[in-house]
Amino acid sequence: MKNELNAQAVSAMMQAVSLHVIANTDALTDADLAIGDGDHGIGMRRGFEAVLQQLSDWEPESPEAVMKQSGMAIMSKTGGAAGAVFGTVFRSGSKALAGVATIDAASLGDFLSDGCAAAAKRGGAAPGQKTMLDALAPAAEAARKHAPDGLYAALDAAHASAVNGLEKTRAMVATTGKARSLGERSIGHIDPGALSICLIIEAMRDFAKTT
Amino acid sequence: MKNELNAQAVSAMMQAVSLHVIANTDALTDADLAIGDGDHGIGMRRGFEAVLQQLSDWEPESPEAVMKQSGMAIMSKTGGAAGAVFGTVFRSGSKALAGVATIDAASLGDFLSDGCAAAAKRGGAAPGQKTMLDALAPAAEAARKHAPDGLYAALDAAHASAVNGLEKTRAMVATTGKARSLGERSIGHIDPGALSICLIIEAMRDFAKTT
Amino acid sequence: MAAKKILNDPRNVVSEMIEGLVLANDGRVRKLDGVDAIVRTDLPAGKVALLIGGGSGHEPVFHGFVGANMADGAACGQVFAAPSPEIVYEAAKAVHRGNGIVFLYGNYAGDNMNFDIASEMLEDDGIDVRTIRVRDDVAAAPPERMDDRRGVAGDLYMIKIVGGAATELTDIDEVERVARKAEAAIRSIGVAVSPGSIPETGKLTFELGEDEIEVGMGAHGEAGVSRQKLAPADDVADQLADALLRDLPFHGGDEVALLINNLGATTMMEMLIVNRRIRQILADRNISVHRSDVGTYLTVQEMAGFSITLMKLDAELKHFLDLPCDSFGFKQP
Amino acid sequence: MAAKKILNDPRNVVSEMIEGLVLANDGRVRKLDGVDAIVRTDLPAGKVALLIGGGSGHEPVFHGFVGANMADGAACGQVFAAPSPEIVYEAAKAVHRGNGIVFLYGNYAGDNMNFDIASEMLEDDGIDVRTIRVRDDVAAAPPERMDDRRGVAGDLYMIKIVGGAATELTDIDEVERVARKAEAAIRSIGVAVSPGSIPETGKLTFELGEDEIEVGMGAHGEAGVSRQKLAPADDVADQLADALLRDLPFHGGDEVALLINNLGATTMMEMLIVNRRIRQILADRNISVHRSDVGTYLTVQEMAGFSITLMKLDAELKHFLDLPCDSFGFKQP
Ligand SMILES: Nc1ncnc2c1ncn2[C@@H]1O[C@H](COP(=O)(O)OP(=O)(O)O)[C@@H](O)[C@H]1O
Ligand SMILES: Nc1ncnc2c1ncn2[C@@H]1O[C@H](COP(=O)(O)OP(=O)(O)O)[C@@H](O)[C@H]1O
Ligand SMILES: [Mg+2]
Ligand SMILES: [Mg+2]
Ligand SMILES: [Mg+2]
Ligand SMILES: [Mg+2]
Repeated sequence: MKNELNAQAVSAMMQAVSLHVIANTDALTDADLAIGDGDHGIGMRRGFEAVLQQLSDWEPESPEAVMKQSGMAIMSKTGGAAGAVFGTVFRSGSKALAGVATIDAASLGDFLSDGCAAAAKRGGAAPGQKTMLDALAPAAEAARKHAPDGLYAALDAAHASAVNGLEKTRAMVATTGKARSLGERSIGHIDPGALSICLIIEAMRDFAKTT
Repeated sequence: MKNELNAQAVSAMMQAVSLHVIANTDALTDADLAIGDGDHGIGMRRGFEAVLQQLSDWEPESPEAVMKQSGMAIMSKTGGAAGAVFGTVFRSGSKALAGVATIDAASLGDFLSDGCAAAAKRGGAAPGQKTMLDALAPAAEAARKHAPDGLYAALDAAHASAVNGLEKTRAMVATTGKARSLGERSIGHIDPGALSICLIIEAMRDFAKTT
Repeated sequence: MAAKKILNDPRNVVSEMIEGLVLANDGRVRKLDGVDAIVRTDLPAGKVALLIGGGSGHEPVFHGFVGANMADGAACGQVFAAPSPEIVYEAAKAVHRGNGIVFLYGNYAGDNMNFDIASEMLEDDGIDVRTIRVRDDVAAAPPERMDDRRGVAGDLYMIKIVGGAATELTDIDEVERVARKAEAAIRSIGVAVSPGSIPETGKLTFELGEDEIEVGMGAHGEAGVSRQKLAPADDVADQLADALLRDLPFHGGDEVALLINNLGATTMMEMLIVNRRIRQILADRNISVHRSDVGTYLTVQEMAGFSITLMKLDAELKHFLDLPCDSFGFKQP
Repeated sequence: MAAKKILNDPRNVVSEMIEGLVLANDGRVRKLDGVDAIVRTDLPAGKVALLIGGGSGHEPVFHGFVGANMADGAACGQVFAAPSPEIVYEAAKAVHRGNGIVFLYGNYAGDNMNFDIASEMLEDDGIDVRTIRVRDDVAAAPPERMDDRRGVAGDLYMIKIVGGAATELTDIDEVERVARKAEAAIRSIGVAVSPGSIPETGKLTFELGEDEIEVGMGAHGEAGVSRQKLAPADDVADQLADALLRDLPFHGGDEVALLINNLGATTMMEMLIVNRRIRQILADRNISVHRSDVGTYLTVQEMAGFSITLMKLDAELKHFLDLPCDSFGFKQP
C-alpha cells in the first residue's frame, strides 16, 4: 500500500477504474432503466473505453494530465448527461492536481471536491436532487476528512460515504435529469450516476490497497 | 318439410343462411388466418348482415328477386375476393330462377350450378385450386342428381358433397387468391371460402327440414 | 396474443379513418356521399382520370396518394378487403372527365374481380376504362408467372408515374403505354419481422418465432419465399438485393429509383442502415440511383419489416416520377 | 422480452445510420470527417447558422431535418444520449458563416450541458451563439416550471420556423426573437401504448400492462402524467386535447398548426382516427387549423403511441412555417 501515486500509477489506477466501470455496464443500464432511459451503462462503457484507449501506450507527464485526459475522453465519448458531468469531474477536478508530481490522500480529496463542485455548477444541481452528486459530495468530504490516515484509508472512507449516499438516493425524488418527470415514482430506486461514483471510488480504493 | 318454397319462404331461408354465416364469423376468420389474411369471417359477416337488412321489411316478388338482391347486398358489402365470388353466385345464379314462383329441388340445383359456373368465370378459377368452387361444384352436382328425392334430400346430399369437397381442399395447393403464394405450405388447411359454402348449404338444408 | 391499439368501435375504423384523412387533406380531397371513396376537389376538366384503390389498412397506400400529379380518386375497401364494385363504380363516375379512366391497383384476386365488375358496368355506360395491375413482388412467383405476382410498395412509384402521365398526356392510349412500361420496370421484395393485425378481429395475421424473419412476406401476411433465422442487416439486404437484381434483370449502367418502405413498425434507423448497404451493392454493380425514397408508404398495420423496390428508369419515367406533388402521403417539392 | 430488429453490430448503429442518411440525401448533406455530425453541402455565405441535434434513435428528428429553409447541420449523439461538446463544437464550426449560430434542441439535462460546454468553447473563439431549448411537453411539468419541460415533437415546427427565420433574416437578434416567440407558442402531449428499446442493450425502456397506456410519456420512456386503462380513441384524444388547450391557453379565434406524430409503431389508421376527433374538438372551440401534419417525425425507436402538438400562429410564424423545404424527413412543396 503506497500513499503516493506518481503519474504512471495514477494512469494504472484509472485503467483499473475503467475496467471496473465497464464490467458493471449491465448494472448501470438496469439502474437507468428503472428511472431513466436505460443508456447509462453503455454510455459509461463508451466513455471509459475511451479512457483506456487514451491511457494505454501513453507516458503521462503528471497526475493532472492523466485526470485531464481521462476527463476529455469521457466528455467526448460518453454523451448524455453523464458525459458532461463525469467529464467535468475529471477535467475540472484535475486542476486541483496542478504542479503535483504524485497524488496523496489530501490531493485526491481536493480532486474529488473540486470535481464535485464543478459538476454541480455545470448541471445546476445540488446534493439532494438524486444525482451522482449525492454520492460524490459525501465521498469527497470523507476523503478530505480521512486524508491524515493515508490514501487507502481515505479512499475506503470515501467509498463508504459514497455507498451511503447512493442508498440515500433511494428515498429522494429526482428533480433534475431524465428521472425528473418520474416525480414520486422515482422513490425506491437508486440513482444510476451515483452508482457509477461508487464504482469509480471502489476501484480507486482497491487499486490503492494492492499497490 | 315442404318441397316448394315461395318468395317469402326463400327470403326466410336466406335470413336463416345469413344468421348461420354470421354465427360462424370466428371459424371463418381462423380458417383465413391459417392461409390468407384473416378477414374472411368479418367480410362474410358484413355481406350477410347486409342481406339481413335487405330482406327484413321487404316483400319480395319472386325467388329470383330474393337471390338477386342477396347477391347485390353481398357484392356491395363484403369486399375482397369473397364479395365478388359469393356475390356472383347469388346474383348470376338467380337468373336460373327467372319466371319461377317457387323453388323446388331442381331449380335450386340449377341455381347452384349456374352460380358456380358464373363464379368460376368471374375468378378465372376451376375446381382443384383450393377455393369455394371445390365445395360448390360438387354440391351443385349432388343437388341436381338428388332433385327427384325432394328439396330436403337434395340439399342434404349437396351439403354432404360440399363437406366432402371442403375436406379435399386440405390436400390441395392453392393456386389463386391470397393463399396462392403459400404454395406447399397451404397443404393441410381447409379453404375458408369452401367452409362458407358448407355453412350456406347447411343452413338451407336445415331450413328445408323444419319448413 | 391480441393487438393493442387506440381505436373506437373497430367496426368503424374505415369510415372514421376516411373522415380523418379528408380533414388532414385540408380541402384538397372530399369524400363521396355514402360511398367509401375520396376524390380530388380540384379536378381539371378533360383530363384522363386515374382511379386507384384497394383494401384499407395499408395507409398511406392507396387513399393517401390522391392529389395533383397523382391519383384523382381512390376507392377504399374495408381492412385488407378489396372495395366492392359499387364503390369502384361510384368513384370512377366521380373522377371521370370525359376522357377515359385508368384503373391502377395491386394484383390480387379480390381487387381484380371487384374492379373488373365495375369496369364492365362503366363500359356499359360507354366509358373507356384501362386496367393496370401492379405486380412488383418478386417473391410471389417466378418471372414466367408474372400474373401471379402481387402488388406491394411499388404502388407508390406507379401512382406517381401514371399520375404524372395522366396529367400531362391527353390521350388515354399514351397514358396506358407509359403505365405498362413502368409496370414492367419495377421490382420489390420485403421481409417481415413481426405480424400486423386487423382491428376488427384483433388477431395477428401470422406467427413468427422470436428469432425468425420471413423473406418475401406479402402485404397481408401471405407467406414469402423463406422463413429463416434473424440475420445481420447486411446479410438480409444482400439477399433482398440479389432477388431483385437478377429478376428484371438490372445491369451496370442502369439508372434506378430506390424505395425502402417501412411495413409499419420498423425503425428508421434500421431502414437507413439497410439503405447504406443497398447503395453499396448498387455502386459495386455500377447501377446509379437517380432518386431514393426511404419512408413509410405501404404498411400492413403494425407489421415490423421493410421492403425494397427498384425501378429501372428512362428519361420519360424519370420525368413523370419527378413531377412535384403534395398528396397526404407523399410530397415532393 | 428483448426487441427484435434487423441490424448489424448494435454498437455501430449510429455511424451506419449516418452513412445511410447521407446517401438518402442524395448529395444535399455531408458527414463531417471523423465526427458524428452532418451539414448541408449548399450553405449560403453569410447566413445566420442553425445547428440542431440531440441523441439518435428518434429519426427523423433531428438529423433528418437538415436542408434549405431548415437546419444547416445536426450534431448526432449515440442512441438517446446527447452529443458530446466536441461533436457540437465541430458541427458548429462547420455551419458557421460568420454571422452567428443559433443552437436549437430539446430541453434535457444532457443536451443542455453538452451544448452549453460547446457554446462556451465557441464564445472563446469569438463566435456569437444563441440557445433555444424546445420545451413543448406539457406533461413534464406545470406551466410555472417551464424549464422542467422536455422537448418532444414540437421540434419539427420549431426547426421549420427557426430554419426559415435563419434563412430570411440576416440579424441573429431577429432570428432569436422569432425563435423565442415560436417556442412560447407551442404545446405537445403524447401517449405511449408499448415501449421502445435501445439497440445496444436490446432492453425495452419500460413496461406496460396488456391493457395499459401511459399518458404524457416522454420521448425516452420517461414517466408521464398517468398510467391508465386502454380507452377508446375519442376519449384519449379528448384527454390529450384538454391538457393542451388549457395550457397556453388556446382561445376561440386562434389559428393553429396541428401536428400528430407517430412515436414509432402506431398505425396511420389510429392517427387519422385521432385527427378526426381533434379536428372536431378544435372546430367546436372555434379554433381554426391553418395547417396540419400527420406523420412520423419524432420516434422513440419502436415505441407505439402518438403525440399531439398545437402551435398558436401569427402571420410571421405562418410565413416561416409554410416556406418550402426538401429535407430527408420533412418535405413541403
Ligand atoms: N443536472 C445534473 N447534475 C448532476 N448529475 C446529473 C444531472 N443530470 C443527470 N445527472 C446524472 O446523470 C445520470 C444519468 O446519466 P445518463 O443516463 O448516462 O444520461 P442521460 O440522462 O442523458 O440518459 C443520472 O443518474 C445523474 O446521476
Ligand atoms: N379466383 C377465385 N375464384 C373463386 N374463389 C376464390 C378466388 N379467389 C379467392 N376465392 C375464395 O375467396 C376466399 C377468400 O375470401 P376473403 O378472405 O373474404 O377475401 P380476400 O382473399 O380478398 O381476403 C378463398 O378462401 C376462396 O374460397
Ligand atoms: Mg440515461
Ligand atoms: Mg381474406
Ligand atoms: Mg382480404
Ligand atoms: Mg440518455
